[in-house]
Order: sequence, then C-alpha cells, then structure tokens
Amino acid sequence: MSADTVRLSVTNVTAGYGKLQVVNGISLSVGRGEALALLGPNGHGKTTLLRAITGLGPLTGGTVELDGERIDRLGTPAIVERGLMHVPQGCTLFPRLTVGESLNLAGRLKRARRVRSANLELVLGLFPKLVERRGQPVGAMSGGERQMLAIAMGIMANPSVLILDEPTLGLAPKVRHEILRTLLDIRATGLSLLVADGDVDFLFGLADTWCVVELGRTVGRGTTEEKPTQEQMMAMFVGGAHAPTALAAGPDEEDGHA
Amino acid sequence: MLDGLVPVLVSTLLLGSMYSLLTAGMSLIWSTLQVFNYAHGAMLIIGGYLIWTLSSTAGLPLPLAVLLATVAMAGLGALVELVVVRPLASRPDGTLMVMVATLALAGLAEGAVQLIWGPENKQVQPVTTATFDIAGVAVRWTTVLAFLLAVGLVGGLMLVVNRTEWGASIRAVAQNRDMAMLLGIKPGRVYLSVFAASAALATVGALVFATTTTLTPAKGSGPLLIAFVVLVFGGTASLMGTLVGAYAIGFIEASTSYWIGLQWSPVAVFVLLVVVMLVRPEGLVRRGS
Amino acid sequence: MTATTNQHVLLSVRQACRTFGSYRAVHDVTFDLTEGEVLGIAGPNGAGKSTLFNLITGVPFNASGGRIVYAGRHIERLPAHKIARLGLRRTFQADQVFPELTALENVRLAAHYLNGRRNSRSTALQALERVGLLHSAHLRGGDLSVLARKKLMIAGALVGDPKVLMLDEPAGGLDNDDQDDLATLVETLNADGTTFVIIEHVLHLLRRVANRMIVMVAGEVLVVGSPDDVLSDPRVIDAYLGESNR
Amino acid sequence: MTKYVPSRLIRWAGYLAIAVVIPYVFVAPSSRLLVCTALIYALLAASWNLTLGFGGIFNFAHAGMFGIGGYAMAIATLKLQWASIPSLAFAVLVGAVVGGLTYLPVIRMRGIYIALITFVFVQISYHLVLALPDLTGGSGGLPGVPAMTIAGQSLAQYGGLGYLWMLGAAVAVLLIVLELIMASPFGHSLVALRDNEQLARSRGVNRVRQQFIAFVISGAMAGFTGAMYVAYFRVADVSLFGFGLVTLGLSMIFLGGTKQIWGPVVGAVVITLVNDRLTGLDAWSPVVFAAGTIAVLIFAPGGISAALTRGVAVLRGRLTNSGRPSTSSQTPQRSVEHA
Repeated sequence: MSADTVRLSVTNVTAGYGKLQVVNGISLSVGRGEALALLGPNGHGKTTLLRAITGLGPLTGGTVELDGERIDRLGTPAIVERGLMHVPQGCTLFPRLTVGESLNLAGRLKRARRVRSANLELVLGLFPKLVERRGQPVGAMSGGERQMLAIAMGIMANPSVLILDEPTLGLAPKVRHEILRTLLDIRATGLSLLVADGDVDFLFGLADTWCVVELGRTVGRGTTEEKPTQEQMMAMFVGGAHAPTALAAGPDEEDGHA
Repeated sequence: MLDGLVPVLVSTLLLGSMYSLLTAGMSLIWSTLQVFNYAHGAMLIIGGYLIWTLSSTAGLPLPLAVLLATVAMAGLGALVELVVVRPLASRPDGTLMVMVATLALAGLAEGAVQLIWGPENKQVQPVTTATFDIAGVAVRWTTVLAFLLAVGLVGGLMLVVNRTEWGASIRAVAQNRDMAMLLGIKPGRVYLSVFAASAALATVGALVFATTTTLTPAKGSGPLLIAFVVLVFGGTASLMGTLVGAYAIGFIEASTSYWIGLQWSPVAVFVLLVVVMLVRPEGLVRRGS
Repeated sequence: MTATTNQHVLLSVRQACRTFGSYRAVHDVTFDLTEGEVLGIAGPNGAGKSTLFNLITGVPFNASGGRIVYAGRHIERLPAHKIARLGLRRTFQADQVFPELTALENVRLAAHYLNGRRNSRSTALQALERVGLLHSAHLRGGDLSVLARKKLMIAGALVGDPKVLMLDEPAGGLDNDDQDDLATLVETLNADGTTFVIIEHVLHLLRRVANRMIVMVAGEVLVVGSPDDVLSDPRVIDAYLGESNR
Repeated sequence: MTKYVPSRLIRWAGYLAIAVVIPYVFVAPSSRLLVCTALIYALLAASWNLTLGFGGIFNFAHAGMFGIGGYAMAIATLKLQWASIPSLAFAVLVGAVVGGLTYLPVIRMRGIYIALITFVFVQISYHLVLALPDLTGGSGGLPGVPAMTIAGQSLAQYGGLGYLWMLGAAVAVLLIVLELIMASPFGHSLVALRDNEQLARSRGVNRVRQQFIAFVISGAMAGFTGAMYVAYFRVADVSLFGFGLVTLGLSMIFLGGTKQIWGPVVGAVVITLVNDRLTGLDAWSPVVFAAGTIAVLIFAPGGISAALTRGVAVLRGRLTNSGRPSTSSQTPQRSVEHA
C-alpha cells in the first residue's frame, strides 16, 4: 500500500509488565479501509500489543502513528479522540449502565458527537437486538449480545481505525456469522480494522492481510488470498509445532530485550 | 411509649436529613474511586466555619453565605483530589495510601481550623427560630428546611448521576475504567468533579450541623463516623441506600436517646451495625446486581 | 507411560457444572482419570478448561453441581486447602509464585501446610531437587526466570508426593527449548508415578506427553481419545479453525 | 531470608545491646520521657505492621486493641487491685481475645471494607467506654494507675529507669519475635495470602485460620503495649481510642516502611522526636505533622526503611562492583495513564 493511505502504523513496538517483556519488537500497518488479522497462540503478546497501541497497557519502546501523527505518548482518551478505537478482549463494558446509556456515552467524543444520531441509527440497524434491549442493564445480557454492544460502541466512537480483540470469543457460530457480516458492512464504509481472534474462518472472511505473532514477534505474514495450509494454521493457533518454518519466515526480527 | 413517637419522628427527620447530606458525598466518592475519604468530616467542619464567617462575621445573609461557602468548598475538594488523592491513587497499594493520606488530611484540617478560627465554640444562627405544632409538639421550621434540602439535594444528585451524561461518565469510570477511557472519558476529571461535588454537599450538611450543634475544630470525627455507619447500613453502592440508611440511623438514634438514654444511642447504633455486618456482610455492601 | 495397564480410577468427575449467574462456564463434564496416566485437556479460549480445574480443586470456587470423587472421597464441597492436602494439586496459568519469598520458602510453605510441619524443609528441598531448582533455593521467587517460576509452581504442588498434578497451561509463554525442558520434567515425574491432568494450547506438547486427550468446547467435552485421534478429528479442527478449513 | 543465620544472631544481639545501652545514654528525665514514649509507640507500630503490612489486611483496629489493653491494665490495677505482672498478663489476654473477636466481622470481607469495619470498631470502643462509667470512669477516665512494680521495685524510680529498661527490652524482644514469626511458615502464609490468595489456598493455607491467628497475636501485642502505655502515663482515658492515635500509628508505619520488620520502629522514633520538636508550635504542630505525613506518602513510597535498604544495596553493589547492568535502563516511554 502506498504511504498516503496508511492509517495506523506500528513500528518496532516493545511492551511488557515489569521484567517480563511480552512484545519484542512488532511492526505492522493498516491502510485505509483495510482489515489486518492478527493470528497466533494465546499468551504470545497479541493482547499486550493491542493494549499498548491504545495506551491501556505500558509501551516500552517503538512508535505508533495514526494518520502520520505520533500517538505513542498520548493517553487513551486523546488517542481515541484522534480516531483509533479499541474494543478490548472479554470486555464486560459497564454492567450497570443500560444499553442505551452505553451507546450514548460512546458517542460523546468530539469527533463522534456531530454524527451521533446517524451512527446510532447505523448500529441499531446492524444489531436489531440492541433496539429491544435498549433500556436493559448491560450486565443482564448474554455474551453474544454484549459483544454486539461492544462493537456497536466501537462504531459509535466514530473511529477511522477500529481494533477488535477476540470479538467472537465464546460466541455461537451463528452469532459469529452475524458479526462477520456486520463488520464487512462497516469495512465497506472505509473503516480500517485490526482484529485478533481465535476463529480463522472469521478472520479470513474479514481480513485482507494476516500476521502471525509468536513469542512477541511477528513470525509470518501474508494476504488472505494466499491462505496458509491447514498444517501452518494449526501451528499458528497452537504454537510451536511447526515453528521452524514459521520462525524462519519472520521478516522483522529485532532482537529487543530478551 | 407511643406518646414519644412524635418527638422521635421529628428528631428522626432532622437527624436523617443531616446524615444523608453528610453521607451523600462520601458515598459518591466511594462508588467512584473505591476509597473512603477519612477527611470528609473535616471538610464538613471547614464548610461550617466558612458559613459562620460569611454570615456572622461578614454579615452576609445566610443563603448567600451558604452558597459562597459551597462554591469555595467545591474548589477545596477539587484541590484535595489534585494534590493528595491523585498522586497516590494510581499506586499498587493506592487504596490504603489514599485512606491514610485523607486520615492525615483530617488532622491537618483540624489544626488549620484551630489556627484560623480558634478553639472556641461557634454556632451558626438558623434562618428562623419559628416553630409550628404537631400533636402538641413544637417543631422547628428549620427541621422542615433541612428535610427539604436533604431530599432536594440528594435526590437531585441521584437524578444527575442517573440521568445526565456527566453522571453516566461517573458510573462508567467506576464500573470499567479502561472502557471509559476508550470512550474519551478522562478519569482524572471525573474524580476531580466527584471530590468537588462531595465537598459541596458536605457544606450544605454543615449548615444543618452548625445550626443544631456548635462547631469546634475537633468535631469532624462525629460526622465522619455517622457517614461510615450510614454507608454500611444503607449499602455503599447507591445514593438511594444512603438516603434510606441515613433516616434509619436517625430513627435508631432518636428512639434510643428518647427511650433508653442519650449516652446509649451511639452504642446502640454501633452494636446494631456490628450485628448487621455479622449477619449480612455482603448484603449490605452488595451492588445492585 | 503405562496408563492403560492400570485401571485404577483416581479421580472421577460426573456431570460437573459451574454457572455464573445465567452463564454456564462448564456444563455436565464427565470423565475419569486413571492412575498413572497423563490426561491432556485442550480447546479454544473460553471453552471452560480453567473453570473445570477451578471447580475440581476448589480454588477459588467449588462446582455448582455434579459429583467429584477423588481416591474414594467426595470432594465437591471441600475447601481448597483440604482438597490439596488430600494430594490433588494444581498450578495456575502464567507463572504464579510468591514473589517476596525465596524459592525454598515458597515450597516450604506448601510442604508445611500440605504435608505437615515435620521435615518441611527437607521435603521442600526434595521437591526443588525434583524440578531441578535446588541451585536457586535462596533466590526470591520474583527474581527467577519464567521457566524457573513455572517449575517452582510445580515444586510447590509436588511436596510430599501427591497423586495427581493438574497443570494449567504449563508451556504458555515459553520458547521451544523451555517447552522441551518442561515436557521432560512431566515425563520424569510421570515415570515416578505422578498422574497428570494438563491444560495446554501447545498441542505438540500434549501429543508428546499425554496418553489421552479431552477437547472442550463451550463448556462441554467435545471429544475424548488418544492425542493422534483427537488432533485429526474433524470436529476438533472445526473447533479451532472453523468449518471451511478442513 | 534465612540464609545468613549468623548475621541474624548478630542483629538480635544488636537489638538487645541497644536496649541495654539506652538507659545509660538518656539520663535526663525529659529525654527519658521522650525515649519511653518513642519505645511505646515503637511497640504499637511494629506490632500493628504484622496484620497491616505483612498480612496486607486494612486493619485499623489495632489502635482499639491497644486502648482496650490499656483499660484492662487500669481496671485490673485500680478496680481489682491486682499486682503489676498479673495485670499486664490480663491486658495481654484481653487484647488477644479482643483481637480474635475483631476478626469475626472481617472474615467474609475483603480489602477496603475491612478498613471501614475496623475503624468503626475503634469508635465502638470509644463509645462503650463512655457508656460504662462505673467500669471505665467515663469521660474522666481512670487516673491514678499505680506505677508498675517488679519484685517490689517501682519502675518509675530514678526517673523511670525501670520503664526504660523494660520498654527497651520489650522492643528488642518484639523485633526478634516478629522476625521469628516472619521467618516461619506461619509468617510466610500471611505474606502468601496477601500476595496471591488463590495460590496460597491451593498450597494448603486456610485463610480464615491464619488471619485469625494473626489478629489474636497482634491483639495480644497491642494489649501489652496499651498496658505499658497506661502503666507509664498512669492514666487510661478515651484518648486511647482517639482519631489521633490511629493517624499517629499509621503515619509511623508508613514513614518507617512496611516491608522491614524494624521499619515501623524507625518511623515511631522519628515521629516521636518530630512531634516533640513541634509541641512549641501549638496548633501548627498537627498541620506540619499531617502535611509531612502526606508528603512522605507521596514522595517516599516505602518509607525510610525502603530508602535505607536501597541505599545499602547500592553501596554494596559499588563495593563488590559486581558489574550488574542497571535494570532501569528501559525507562518506559509511556506508562499506563492513570489520571
């Protein structure tokens, strides 16, 4: 992709907690209207990376740029105000707020306020379930409904790049399908997506490019047209088994802070 | 026994109103930051002295004095958050540190009040000393005023917290800080406003307090304990619980003083508190699902 | 690995379930653990694997329903410390140790409360030796490497020869060499007679050490069988990868 | 922790040596008063740290157990006319029982609720004392507690020389006892429960049992301390349950630092000395004192003992020149935003 269409650009980011370095120098970029899938076994740094990008977790090195502007020194509210939204993994949202209140709150950002009613119409159209649930507290909803609300809140923030961490976790296949369709619809409006998930079907249905994270490094990447083999994919998900080939493919190994 | 009912109820009305005003701010801070502000009683005392200065010394009409004092105290509350709470709250052992710091702050406030206003008793003159009659018992109009203030302000706060965007962001920060920040809410600002609102409410509580009893620099511990007891009784999570708890404690106190003896009322309240904690410890601190 | 030759059932789980409000994290899970075997448990995130460990060991909660019999005793209502004292021990995800205590103190604490105060120090040293951490006995838990902390967590569970060790994602966050190291440790301990239940995402590790595998999906047992059969089972590949990647 | 046994014995000998030397260093009555006060507070703060620092329980009730121990002493000597030693033992026993009782409402609670409940406990004691004037003397307190006598010798003789001996020895013994506790599996179980309750429980630790024992032990220590306080100042009154004492004790603990057993002792000594200097300032003294406490909390996390141990570690590193790379080289560009 050419430089002027790059929205989010992550360069050589390291992150971790205390002495434990979880992300060891990851670089990736997401273009306008593009969807990038983040694959890899659990506990290898995907969530830590995503949290570091939006300032929810500590970032120990590297740069993050959004539309050419450095955002790695900004706080989360400022990052979101610039158009980078993040729906964290297993997010419980606000259990004692109603669905309506949550959506309304998500649209109170400066960048979202003027289009709040239009976006509300959009998300209620995408997730009709939320209409009937509007007056109910979020804590009383099922996991699937809550995940839909989380994505809807992400959209209400009117971002230019939306990060989704495990959006299908714990959801039934039918619900996954609904969410996939919705996300494809949103993508079509020009929104960029960075998605980590455990469901390969889902990811490859959604994304243009993929990137595998193992032991805090990217160990492979490609486009969804050149789908990896089942063997390779098992390796991505369960880690290690086929590591020699996967590791060899690592294009950007910077030996950070081992 | 029944002949005491009216005076007990009137007394309950006054005490409950005072207690709900004392506790509402504390409850707001607790539900947002999950800390107890041990300086809350001291803030109330400062508020009371401010009202006294503005009305008795500067000669301003009482309502104006209360208004000015409330605004000043809101500023002081914000300052406390900024200087004392903020640097400590983000530490791993933040809750304990904040509580110890506010405890120290209470001592600081006591000394400061003594330096500024001296150790003598002060009393704020009530707006009116007029009374009216219920079943042969003279009731002060100020009791009615206190009730209206309590229900109006605490009820108003409930409306603000439950119906406005500011209220929603307070609840959002309390329930899920990360997600709140992802919606552009700055937790620091929310905390600041919560401390300001809490101090403002305490100042109105101070009006009732300072007209019913005298002010001395060391009097802050009384209201603080009452606030603690109300928090446990009414459930710490909701302002409605605060309101109910405040009047319940007011009733227990009024009835034990009337029927058993004045010195037994705090013991009765605390003993009941311990019993309640033993029987339903989680029940009383449980949040609404 | 001679699990199948000895048919003595050590742990029997019947219709175990755990609900949180309306959410069913684990639903009607039934399985037997035979003495001497290594049972692997796999499944995608959120399948209820750790919850199953929790309800069996009572930390931090017991099962909401079902029966769990360990060594002839019902344990479904026992508090965690009593279950552990019976010899059914577990580790936790990541690398949890007591950071301010030394490695020896970490294990000695377990020896004292699990195995009795007598000889707790030598019991602890023995456990440290078995996992190969004797040389680090006087280092603080927080100063150890990730692998060493994982081994320390195992050593704490290993005091006084428990019958069953339940390991929750022991290989998570380890590189290939460390994973090998850990697998060797499991094999050695198993050869010495310890029965294992292991939750693991690193399936090749399970393939190496497990005699039998359970794959869980959405709080229920999907497949039980030998690792090779289970890992080539289309239902399992579906569970991990989705239907179109078969 | 247990590696250098000889150095531990040397340290203990040091504690005892200091206790022995103190009476000869501080001879003037005013300085003896100050030192005795500091030692009593050292007992209070160091024993409080067992539940608060090492147990990680937000226990504000220690001051209440201290006060009850003090009243037990006063009642035993004045109302029951008991001798000093049985009275002291009675106060220790009462403290232990009250400590155990205090834990009961705490059993099912976690974290911050404990701070509220235990604080309220102190206030219940305050009001109970006022409500039972026949026993406690009400707001007038119980003045005229006799000076402690051991083997017919009053500790108050020679400008309180006996108290100085006894309190110095008590602090030294308390430090040694606390060290023994914290080096034992019981002490480790408290730390384990504080740092990782689930892991601790799965290692056979029964939370309720261990913490109950901790409350009983700390109650006994507090009872002893309160009894010594009352025997030294010869009066028990409601100020024992005052707000000020809670604040004072907590300030000592956090100024000294909770990580080291001797930390609160250092805090107690420093604060007693500072308070003594501040008495000339009248109402300014609580202001300066509280502001100082808040500043310490904000700017010196870990307190004096943490600063000292850090300093010693740096010095040691310089001396041995082990060439260990500084771990702080990776300064984070951005830590998690908290405000």
